[in-house]
Amino acid sequence: MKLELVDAKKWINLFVEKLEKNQTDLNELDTAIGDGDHGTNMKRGAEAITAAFEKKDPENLSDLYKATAFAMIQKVGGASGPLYGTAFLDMSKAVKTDNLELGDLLQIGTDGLKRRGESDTGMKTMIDVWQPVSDALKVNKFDQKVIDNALENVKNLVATKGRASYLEEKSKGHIDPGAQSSAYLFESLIEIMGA
Amino acid sequence: MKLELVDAKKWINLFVEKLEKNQTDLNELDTAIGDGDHGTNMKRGAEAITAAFEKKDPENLSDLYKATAFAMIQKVGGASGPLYGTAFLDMSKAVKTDNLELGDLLQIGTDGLKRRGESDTGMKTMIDVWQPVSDALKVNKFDQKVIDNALENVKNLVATKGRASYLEEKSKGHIDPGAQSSAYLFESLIEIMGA
Amino acid sequence: MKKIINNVEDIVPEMISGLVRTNADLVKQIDGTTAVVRNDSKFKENKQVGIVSGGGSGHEPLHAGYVGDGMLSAAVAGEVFTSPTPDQIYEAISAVNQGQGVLLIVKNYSGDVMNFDMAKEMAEADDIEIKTIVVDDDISVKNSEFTQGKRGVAGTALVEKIIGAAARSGMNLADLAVLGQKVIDSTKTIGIALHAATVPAVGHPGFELADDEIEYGIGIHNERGYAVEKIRPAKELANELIEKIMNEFPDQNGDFAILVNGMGGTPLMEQYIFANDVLNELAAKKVKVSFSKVGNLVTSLDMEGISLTIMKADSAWIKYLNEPVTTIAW
Amino acid sequence: MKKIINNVEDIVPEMISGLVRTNADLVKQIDGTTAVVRNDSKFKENKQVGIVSGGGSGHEPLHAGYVGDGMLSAAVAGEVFTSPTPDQIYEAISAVNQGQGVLLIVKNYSGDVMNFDMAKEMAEADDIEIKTIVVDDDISVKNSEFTQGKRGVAGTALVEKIIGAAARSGMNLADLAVLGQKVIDSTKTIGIALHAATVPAVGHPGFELADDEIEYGIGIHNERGYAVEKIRPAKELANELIEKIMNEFPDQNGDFAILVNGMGGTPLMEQYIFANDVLNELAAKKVKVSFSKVGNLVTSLDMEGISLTIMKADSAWIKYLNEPVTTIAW
Ligand SMILES: Nc1ncnc2c1ncn2[C@@H]1O[C@H](COP(=O)(O)OP(=O)(O)O)[C@@H](O)[C@H]1O
Ligand SMILES: Nc1ncnc2c1ncn2[C@@H]1O[C@H](COP(=O)(O)OP(=O)(O)O)[C@@H](O)[C@H]1O
Ligand SMILES: [Mg+2]
Ligand SMILES: [Mg+2]
Ligand SMILES: [Mg+2]
Ligand SMILES: [Mg+2]
Repeated sequence: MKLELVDAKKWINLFVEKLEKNQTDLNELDTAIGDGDHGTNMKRGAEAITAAFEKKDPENLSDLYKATAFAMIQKVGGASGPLYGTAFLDMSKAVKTDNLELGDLLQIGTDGLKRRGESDTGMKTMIDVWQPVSDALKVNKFDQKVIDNALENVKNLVATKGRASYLEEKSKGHIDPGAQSSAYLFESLIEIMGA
Repeated sequence: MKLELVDAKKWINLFVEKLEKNQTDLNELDTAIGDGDHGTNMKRGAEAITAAFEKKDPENLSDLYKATAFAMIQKVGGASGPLYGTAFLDMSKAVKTDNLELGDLLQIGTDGLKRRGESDTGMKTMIDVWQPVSDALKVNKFDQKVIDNALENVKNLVATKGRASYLEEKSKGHIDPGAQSSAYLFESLIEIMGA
Repeated sequence: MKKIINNVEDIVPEMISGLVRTNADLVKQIDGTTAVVRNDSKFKENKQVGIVSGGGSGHEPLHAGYVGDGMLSAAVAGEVFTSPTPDQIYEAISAVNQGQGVLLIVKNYSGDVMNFDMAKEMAEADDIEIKTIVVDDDISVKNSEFTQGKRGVAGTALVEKIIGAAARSGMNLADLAVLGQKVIDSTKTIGIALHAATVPAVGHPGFELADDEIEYGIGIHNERGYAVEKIRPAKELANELIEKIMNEFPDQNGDFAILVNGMGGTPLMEQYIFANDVLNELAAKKVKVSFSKVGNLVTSLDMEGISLTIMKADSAWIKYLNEPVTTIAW
Repeated sequence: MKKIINNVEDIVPEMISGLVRTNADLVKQIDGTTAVVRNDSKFKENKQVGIVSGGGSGHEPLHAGYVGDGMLSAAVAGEVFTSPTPDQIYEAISAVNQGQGVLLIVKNYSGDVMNFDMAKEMAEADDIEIKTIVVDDDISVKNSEFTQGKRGVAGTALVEKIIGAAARSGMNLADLAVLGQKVIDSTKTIGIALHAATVPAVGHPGFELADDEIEYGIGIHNERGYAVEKIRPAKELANELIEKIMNEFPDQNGDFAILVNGMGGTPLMEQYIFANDVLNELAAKKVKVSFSKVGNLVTSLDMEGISLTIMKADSAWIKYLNEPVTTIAW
């Protein structure tokens, strides 16, 4: 399945809504195994995305993802800013000429995360949500369960990248904040796909 | 009545004991309306007096009061060091040639306090204990009641000297720490006189 | 109480030892005392009036942090919140006297005043000429001839800076005392606390404030202030303190100097935010700020809080405030 | 949570505004950013390699407090505990480049590394030569090729001092990067916390410790450490940290530099007591301390705690560490 401009815009807007609603929860997750700012960071990104869309309504998919990427890169900072920013920037470049199947598009985003973060699955980061979601989409088996399983899996991992890695074994048992914000991204996608 | 060397030594030693026992209580009184160190200060003075007596057992009244004064001046600091120090130094000078009636002796000490502190009765300080005790001794009416009344009176005063004066009206209702340590001094005297 | 200390009785000597050992090029300890005296090469070469200050410990970097070329000649540290004893002060006076007399900078507390007075009498017996200035910048306390008067608080650092620079420039003792009094008369401070300090020997905070309360007008020894109120945004706090302080200056033309001072437990971040609000409000009032300083200059152990000092300064004082010094902490 | 702030979102811009307005002779803000750049007269005259650092706010005086002659050329402040964005870093790089390239001093956090990397790519597109050194002095975290590696903490201040002095002396970019890496490899830090910091947007401390507990091995962003234990006397704490750190140095001859760093809520008094114990223990171990520094250099908001940094230094580095600088806070 491919996402066209109207739905993709709804997708990002839903994501923005969820980020604004869950700032405190994301901060608390990050307080437990990080530095307590992931919710504040993503909220700042969400506001920047809204502002960008208001300033100039994206006219095509590539612009939409690019505006999302730039908002993240320029206003978020921290680890999540360059990560989300790179994922969406790579996705923006990929749809410049032709739209892509969602699974392939998100794989490009996931690869962007891996490149920027010098990281991979199993390190207890947002990648552990992006990769299974991309995989599931590729075989048309994407639903809430995929996200739930991914989060459950992330919870049991020991972090080796990002701030939570300093906790070593003690990072186990906590949901990674970036994984959770990515879960919001893909729950928004389910809502769009269902509709 | 006059105090001779043996009893005077017992007097000061008893005072020292009380100071060591009541450090925390004096600190708490000072925490309420001052800076929380009067107990620690007097404890340091008490230890210095003991050390001085051990180093050289005072051979006459004047030496006894002088050693007490020097211990206070050199080891206490704060307001109480120079105050107690001056009182005992003046008392030491006064008994250099002849011993004095206790009421007259303590009046000399009280006058020393007033001079050093540029203060007088009614300002919610140790003077409000020294002066009534001196007065009572002069007319042979000194007992625990005099001390209790003095403390009760001090409690109701508004401080105009010392740290408690910054509290203005709010200093009312609290016992002045220096008044309490002076009460220990004169309760020690009662114990000696009774014996 | 959690503190990084050993025995409570050893706090001051160990602190002074740590300070002099990590700054041996600048200061040295006077044997057998907790007094600290200049140890830089210029000290013996350039003769000047000696400047000695001191007081209870717990206000670091005051005073030892201000010993050095262009500021204090020596500083005497008493026990925590307790004036040092006369013999220690006397030693410091003797160590810095270069024949041109010594000025004592004393904060207005009965203990400090009395102990410095006794030390002065001792030094005068050695024919050392001594003058004393008593800093009483805290306007949260009412003044009166019949009371202890106002306290000396954060403004002391500014007084020490100006006097230190003037002394280095060669000003004589009598003129320094006159200048010092003028500076003190032009210096006004108020502080607020979010959380009281814990005196180590006491083991608990000097007073309790609710989670949303602050105390206005506190002293630097946990002395309570004039009002407890709900905390408000930094800019409202700044406006409130400015209002109170500027009332004390009938003439608001000309140069002013400001000091935003952290009480020990308040991060620099908050001090700069507060300073920004202070500058906004003073600009709105058309007050000309010609010198400003922000930091933990005169603290109160681990107290969380801040104080604002405003000084009506003439241009010579601004120059003295700006002159470079070689101290640990200015 | 009680803090002297206005809106949580305005903390960083207001803090930077307060800092530059109270230090206008030293630094200025780059328009539209929270980056701070040298504003002293020497800056334009003496051309040198630009030195840029930065990171999340909440560690003041790091980094803006170290901008000035002999230390950083510019510092970029992110949100609280959040790396600044690439465009801000890029602006700072552009502002300080004098044709001899720019060295980036980055603390080892994934956010900082990524954002500085992106800024580097942007600046390289302008043909500015860029090198990066990544400080990772916190030995409380295990290192491995497969993990994030060690964190950059208080040692960063010493790295900035040495690199800043070397850059002022005319060292070129390539040599500065080599020197920086050598210094980093020789710098080891561990910190302890008595009380966690409160991130303003979170509103409560990052973790809770009982009244008699401390946490060993904390980071400067409330990252928890490797052990929670009962508090002990300062000298035992010092010995424990020294033990851990000195294990990292196979060769214990020659010069060492130390930094006793307060985390923001710990009074100088305790820092000096701890420093005294550190010097005692190092003397007992016959370690030669040729440079020492004590103070709130790299903080963590209002965290109560302390860190110890030990650097095996050669004599040139000691000279660099001792050279005078004109900054707000060194
Ligand atoms: N190297 C990395 N690779 C992939 N994801 C990472 C990496 N480092 C951090 N992350 C993700 O970023 C999230 C943290 O984001 P955030 O809290 O906003 O930034 P910071 O860690 O700088 O405070 C983590 O929960 C994790 O999912
Ligand atoms: N000017 C003064 N005249 C008389 N007594 C004073 C004066 N100032 C202080 N005191 C006495 O000293 C006591 C405080 O002593 P202490 O706590 O040891 O010193 P400090 O006030 O310097 O902390 C007060 O309770 C009061 O009795
Ligand atoms: Mg975070
Ligand atoms: Mg007291
Ligand atoms: Mg006291
Ligand atoms: Mg962060």
